[in-house]
Amino acid sequence: MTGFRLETGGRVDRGQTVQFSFDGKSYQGLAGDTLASALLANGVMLFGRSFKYHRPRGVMAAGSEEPNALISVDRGPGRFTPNLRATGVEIYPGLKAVSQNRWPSLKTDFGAINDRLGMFFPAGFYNKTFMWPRSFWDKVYEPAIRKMAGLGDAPTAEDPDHYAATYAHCDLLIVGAGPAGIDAALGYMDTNKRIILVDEQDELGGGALADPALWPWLERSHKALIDAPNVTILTRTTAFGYYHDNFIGVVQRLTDHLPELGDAPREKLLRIRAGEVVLAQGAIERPLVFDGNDTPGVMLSSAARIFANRYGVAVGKAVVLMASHDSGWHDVFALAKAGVGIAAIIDVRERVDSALMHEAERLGIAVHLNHSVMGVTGRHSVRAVQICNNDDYLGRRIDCDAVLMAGGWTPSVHLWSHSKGSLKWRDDLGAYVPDLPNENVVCVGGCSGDWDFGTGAIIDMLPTPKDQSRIKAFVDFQNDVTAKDIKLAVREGFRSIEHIKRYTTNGMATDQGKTSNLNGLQIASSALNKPVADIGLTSFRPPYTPQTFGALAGHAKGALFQPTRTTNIDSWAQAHGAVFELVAQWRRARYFPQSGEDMHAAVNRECVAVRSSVGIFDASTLGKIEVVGPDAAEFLNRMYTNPWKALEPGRCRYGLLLKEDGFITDDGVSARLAPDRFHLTTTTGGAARVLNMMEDYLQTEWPDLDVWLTSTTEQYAVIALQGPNARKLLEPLVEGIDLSAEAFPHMAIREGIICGIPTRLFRVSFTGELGFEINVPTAYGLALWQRLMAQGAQFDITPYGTEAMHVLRAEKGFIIVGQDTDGTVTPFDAGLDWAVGKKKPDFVGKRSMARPDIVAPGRKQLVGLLTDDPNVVLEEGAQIVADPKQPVPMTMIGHVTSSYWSEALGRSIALALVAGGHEMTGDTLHIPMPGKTHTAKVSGLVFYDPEGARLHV
Amino acid sequence: MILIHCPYCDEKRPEIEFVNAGQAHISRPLDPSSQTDEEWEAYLFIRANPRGRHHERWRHVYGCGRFFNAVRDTVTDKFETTYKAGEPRR
Amino acid sequence: MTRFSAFSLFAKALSGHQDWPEQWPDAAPKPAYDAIIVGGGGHGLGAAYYLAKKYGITNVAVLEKGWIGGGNTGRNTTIIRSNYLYDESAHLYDHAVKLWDGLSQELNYNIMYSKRGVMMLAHNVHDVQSLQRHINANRLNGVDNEWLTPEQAKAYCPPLNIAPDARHPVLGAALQRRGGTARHDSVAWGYARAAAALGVDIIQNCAVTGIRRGADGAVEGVETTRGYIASKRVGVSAAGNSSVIMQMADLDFPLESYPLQALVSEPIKPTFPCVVMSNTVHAYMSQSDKGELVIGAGTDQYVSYSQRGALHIVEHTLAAICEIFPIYRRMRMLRTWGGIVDVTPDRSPILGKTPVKGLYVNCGWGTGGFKATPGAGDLLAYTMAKDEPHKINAPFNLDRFRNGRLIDEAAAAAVAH
Amino acid sequence: MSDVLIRNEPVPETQYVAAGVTISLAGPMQRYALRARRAEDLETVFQVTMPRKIGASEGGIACLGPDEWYLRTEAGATIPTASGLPVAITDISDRSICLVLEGPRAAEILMSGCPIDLDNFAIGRATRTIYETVEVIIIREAEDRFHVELWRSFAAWFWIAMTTAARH
Repeated sequence: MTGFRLETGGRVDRGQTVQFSFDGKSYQGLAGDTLASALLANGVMLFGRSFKYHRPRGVMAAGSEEPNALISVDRGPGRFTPNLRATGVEIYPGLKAVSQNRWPSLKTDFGAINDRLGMFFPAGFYNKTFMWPRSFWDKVYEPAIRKMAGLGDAPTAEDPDHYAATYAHCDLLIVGAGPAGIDAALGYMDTNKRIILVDEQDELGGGALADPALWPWLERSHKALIDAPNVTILTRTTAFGYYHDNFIGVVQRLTDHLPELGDAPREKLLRIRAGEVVLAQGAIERPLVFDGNDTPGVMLSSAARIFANRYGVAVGKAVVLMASHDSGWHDVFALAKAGVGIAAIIDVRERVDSALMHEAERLGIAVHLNHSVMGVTGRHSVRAVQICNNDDYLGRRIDCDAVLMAGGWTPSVHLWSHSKGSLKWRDDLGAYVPDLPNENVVCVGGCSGDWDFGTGAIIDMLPTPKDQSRIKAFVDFQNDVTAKDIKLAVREGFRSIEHIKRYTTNGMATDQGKTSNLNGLQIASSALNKPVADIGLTSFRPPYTPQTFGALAGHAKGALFQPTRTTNIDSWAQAHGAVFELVAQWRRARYFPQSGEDMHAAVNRECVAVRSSVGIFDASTLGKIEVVGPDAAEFLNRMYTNPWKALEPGRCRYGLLLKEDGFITDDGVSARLAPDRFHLTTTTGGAARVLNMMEDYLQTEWPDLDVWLTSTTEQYAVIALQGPNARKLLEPLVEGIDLSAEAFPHMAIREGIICGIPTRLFRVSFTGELGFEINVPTAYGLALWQRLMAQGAQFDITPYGTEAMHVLRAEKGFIIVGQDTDGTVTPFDAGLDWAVGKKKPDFVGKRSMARPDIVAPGRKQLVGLLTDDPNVVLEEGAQIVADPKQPVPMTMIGHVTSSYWSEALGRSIALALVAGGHEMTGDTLHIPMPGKTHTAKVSGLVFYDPEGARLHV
Repeated sequence: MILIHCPYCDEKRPEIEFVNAGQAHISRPLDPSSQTDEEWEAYLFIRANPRGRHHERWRHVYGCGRFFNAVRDTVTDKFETTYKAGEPRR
Repeated sequence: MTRFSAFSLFAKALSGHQDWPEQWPDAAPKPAYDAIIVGGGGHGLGAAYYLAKKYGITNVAVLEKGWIGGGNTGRNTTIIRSNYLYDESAHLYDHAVKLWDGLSQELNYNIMYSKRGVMMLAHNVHDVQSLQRHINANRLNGVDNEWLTPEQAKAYCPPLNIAPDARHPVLGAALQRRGGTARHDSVAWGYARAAAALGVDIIQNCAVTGIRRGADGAVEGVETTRGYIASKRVGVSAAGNSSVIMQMADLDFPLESYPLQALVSEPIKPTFPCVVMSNTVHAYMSQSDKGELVIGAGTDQYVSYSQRGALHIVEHTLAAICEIFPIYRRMRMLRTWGGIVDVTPDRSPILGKTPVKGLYVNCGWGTGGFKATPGAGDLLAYTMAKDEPHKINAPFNLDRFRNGRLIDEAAAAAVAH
Repeated sequence: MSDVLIRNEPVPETQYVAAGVTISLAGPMQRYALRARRAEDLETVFQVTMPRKIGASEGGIACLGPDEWYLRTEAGATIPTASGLPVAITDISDRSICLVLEGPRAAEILMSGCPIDLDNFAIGRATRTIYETVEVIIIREAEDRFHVELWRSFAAWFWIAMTTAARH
């Protein structure tokens, strides 16, 4: 054979060679190779370095349980992927793989000093030191520890790939397409069930792929399943988590194996709801625990068989088997047949099935029963093993270049356990197997403990004459957890298996204990001298194998991450240079800067325009609810703090909504259109919350009321025209509505036509100026806005944004719920007593306002604040104190909720919540800021046109 | 994502169509003003939070829009039953 | 207690680490104790330690139904900070942060408190107002917290995406430099070891099944799966299971328990220097000493004790993480898990006396309990020792739900208008 | 003066075509939320039979809840008033737009973010449900044609979601 590639055999395409590189060196493999099989074929044994001791490591397994051979793949900018298993990376022309956790190179790694000093780094060592001198922790110890941490390098650029996601439904989901899974699929193929069959490998077959005798059956079955219309086959697809009610998380890998990426998503998340689930995940072979069992070239015997029969690769030219289980013998016989040289079979058992002995004899393989490997010669690759007799420890050396471990099998019960199915311990298998299901699911084949691998002895570690406190016999290979670490944990009082796991980190590596948990349990069991079943088992958690963040995020990226809601007029604002702000899910124009204007200048100009002529504002985002039915007024009367029954059709009223705890949750102006019909408005952020709250009371507390709620937020585009010229601008555009002050007073609503479109026209004002809010069917919002802009040119109509709106309302002392209130403010605190119906026996939140602390003095109350220096605009959120001289921690009596420069007043204004504020008018308060303490006087809430003359024109 | 049987739609629908609305069968006192502070506290805040059989409310907000009641085991997360608002406690 | 130090480690190494003693003995219950702590998490073990260390009550048992530190202590994302808005909260959490500092030396157990800084992101105008309010309040309370511009935030945490066209652009951040992380298991083990050394019995696999009270209604002891244990002082620190224990004393509590999930990535070389939280996008993340990205996910919407969460919660969390830190889109999720968080109506804890004489409670920490571990332990110990709350935990009483003096940090963050 | 204003739609009015599916905006129509304790009252008002089973739809009226129906009819049609009966009739014509997904992949594309089993969703059936985080009403008009009603402000986002799913 050439290198380690066998002359014949395997499923690789010998006609198609593939060029790839590892650590910069170029290699040749065959189509169908994994990085592991291709490198082994090239005689490469050294793949990586372990986490803690930086020990040289090779390939231990052939599948997703591989703990050692972790590498990074670099596909160019943003496409660097660390910690991939060489056994799962399919090679393609140009594949660039690099090793990890070593410096300067894989062969000579300075980190390996940790291995020499290993005796000083037992489990939990970091708890015991790095404490003195104290200052060294932050500056010296921790930075050093962190430098050592981690395996692969972190990605440094944004991933250009995209990921897809979908929901899927089926009657039967089969996880694992080995013989058991395929048999299940064939069995149900002729029913009318919708079947999905998933397997993590690149082709169906599982264990059968390493058994040429089964290939004809495999081909036939594969074809039958492909032809079945009700069967969907998904390869390179991992079922990673089993959630409530047969909801399975699955990820399909679509492009990583392709030389050219194209436009396809890299991976796709399938969220599958299955009627019934068949788990056929197979079993994982268990390594044996002995000194040097991590030397490159020491691997699972089943893996060697897979490399030979599936990939046509010999893992060595003189191979030794160390077995405690029959299955290893069968593997070795298969290897011998495939042309791999076998140096010896060593079995820890005193006797084995005679058939095995005869076959070994027939193949001329030397057998050493009742023997164990006590040591391995070679650092970067195996050169020989020392074996010894288990009774007299007499030893001998056997030259070899690979050691196979056959320590028995562990059923893959991961998904079964995610689903909360129970497990039972089987002494004969030395493993946990599925017991009672918690969902509609069955386990078949290897993962149910049902296999024909033969029998074996269950041992914690191989007998050895060596001082066990001096040897390195690995249990968790990646995390460098040795048998003596587990014994140390037990010695130090860690008895629960969860404690042992956390103290030693056994089973916490990227393979999540697939090859280490059971050996760890056995060793703990002997150390504690308790049966394994009495120690418990660490819980299995999703994912079964690591899954890409991007795949779990799915489409939710960039523009699709979360919806940004936009109004019908948004495109105009965008085109006219608006600066936007995000409010709840909405995007709103904050201000419209003209050339050279900053926010301050733009907002001043917008405010002046509203006060002097007319401004136009997109208020479409305000929540709207249509309340209809004979009991509409009664319902609102129970929900809102103020009375509603007497409100006449055609009139509006400010409504204040509390939560049952008595604190303000929303407000808005609402109109009565007819005796049985109201048009409510809510805050932009509150719309959904308020509707849900009202539905809750309506459906569960007052189901007797004949009233129904419909969200009309998006039925209407709302344009606010505010300013002394608003009426003049509007008059010529409106039909069927008399806009005169007498016919259409402040806080009224009229229905009519504007520019040929039906409108609900409100005469309301959030600015203190003569104002209208025009509601039209949403699709006409933009066109109406453009008509108003054209028509308004004569008045220098000025679009204004949310910032100017905030200033204008603050000048009038109108609150903004969520800014001037914070979920702990009552109507009285906010100075809104006038909005509370004194005579009403009940409304939502009323009773809570009578609680002791709510009626107690000293509550924070909303007041106006005028800085002594009119040019100082306080910071919103600034804290207020009575005595600025006091030491820190200071007693804070309140904070600034709103603060602006008021161009109309030529000075700054602010609103603040201040303890006992309503009794402090005229008092001077202090606002200590870094560098300077500001002073301000408490004032009323209304700064501009207190008598409201400008409204009623 | 659990499946929830909506008693109005009479079918099992995925959890994200629903919002949980807290403990069931806590009805608002007919005359809150007559409540003592303790009684009012109990209505507002005190919850059974049982480990096991739990009466709770759900709203099929992205479906028929109805609030309804359910009995669910809080250890297994499995539903025992769901029933319409206003029906007696089960 | 064998003193831990580089020297003892070296000395023991020479003898192959054969003679390390148990870090704490696995005690069997005695018939009676001066004080019993129900719940062997960080809070409960801390309370036992401080009872013995500061308040002279050493005849103490900690009863844990499973293994110590196995609840939320061992399931959280280990974030430590104290930049809370209200005075009551700021004083409570800062009391804890002061104790975190130097805790390794006090316990002679390295709990790996890493002052990496906790950065909270502002994504809209309202967030900015809210964080500014926090910063100003913290400054006057003597709690460090400073404002960073987007550029400063990026300089402090390079993986952060501050592109102005992001769906949730970063408008700035509040940074508490003393904030950070600690090794959660070590906190439980360190307190257990130090408490045991002072005479405290750590009793595992001992579930409380009942609370026995005398004619006057006062606590006399607890029934457990390992028999009756007498004590006139019982402190309950049982997190998600608090309601269940309290009902044994016929007390209904203002609590609901929800599943909270968290997850870690595969370990990678150092890439993420601090802790970042975003309440608007609902994500928080740090990198552990081992190299894993540690990510907090959201809570499910329903009451559950299953310690099991839904996939869509994890999907939303990772979508958020990938938005704020796009370079991690190719990273891989290694492990997810769930805890049970007990949440009060105002999302602030309950720490103090109960209507039952001799029964004390520490619960309702929601998703934020780990950061308070030393403080909560100390204050529960104080309250049990003096039969009255310390002034720091006095506001976190049960009465507030009756009289309306709630401490609602979340409400203060308020809603977008 | 009554110059007629033109409508402004949130998504392209030209059809999007991908393998196995086309996505297009349905023309303007009138939409009404009809609510009543007793379907009979609405039948009196509208002089039609209201579908009784939640999810059923006939004659442009879909039953979405025990007391809720969703009426879709051509623009300009006259809608009766409650005439004193305890019913609620609310105009929501412009609240939503309707996207039409047509082709063998229509169901698959909706299921990219909609968790219900649209393969087992009878022709003529209508339901309110959710796509990712956005409320939608899905009506199966034919084996390979779905109508998706969603609120306008989400339409731009939803259009990208649909076309992205269709592209993959």
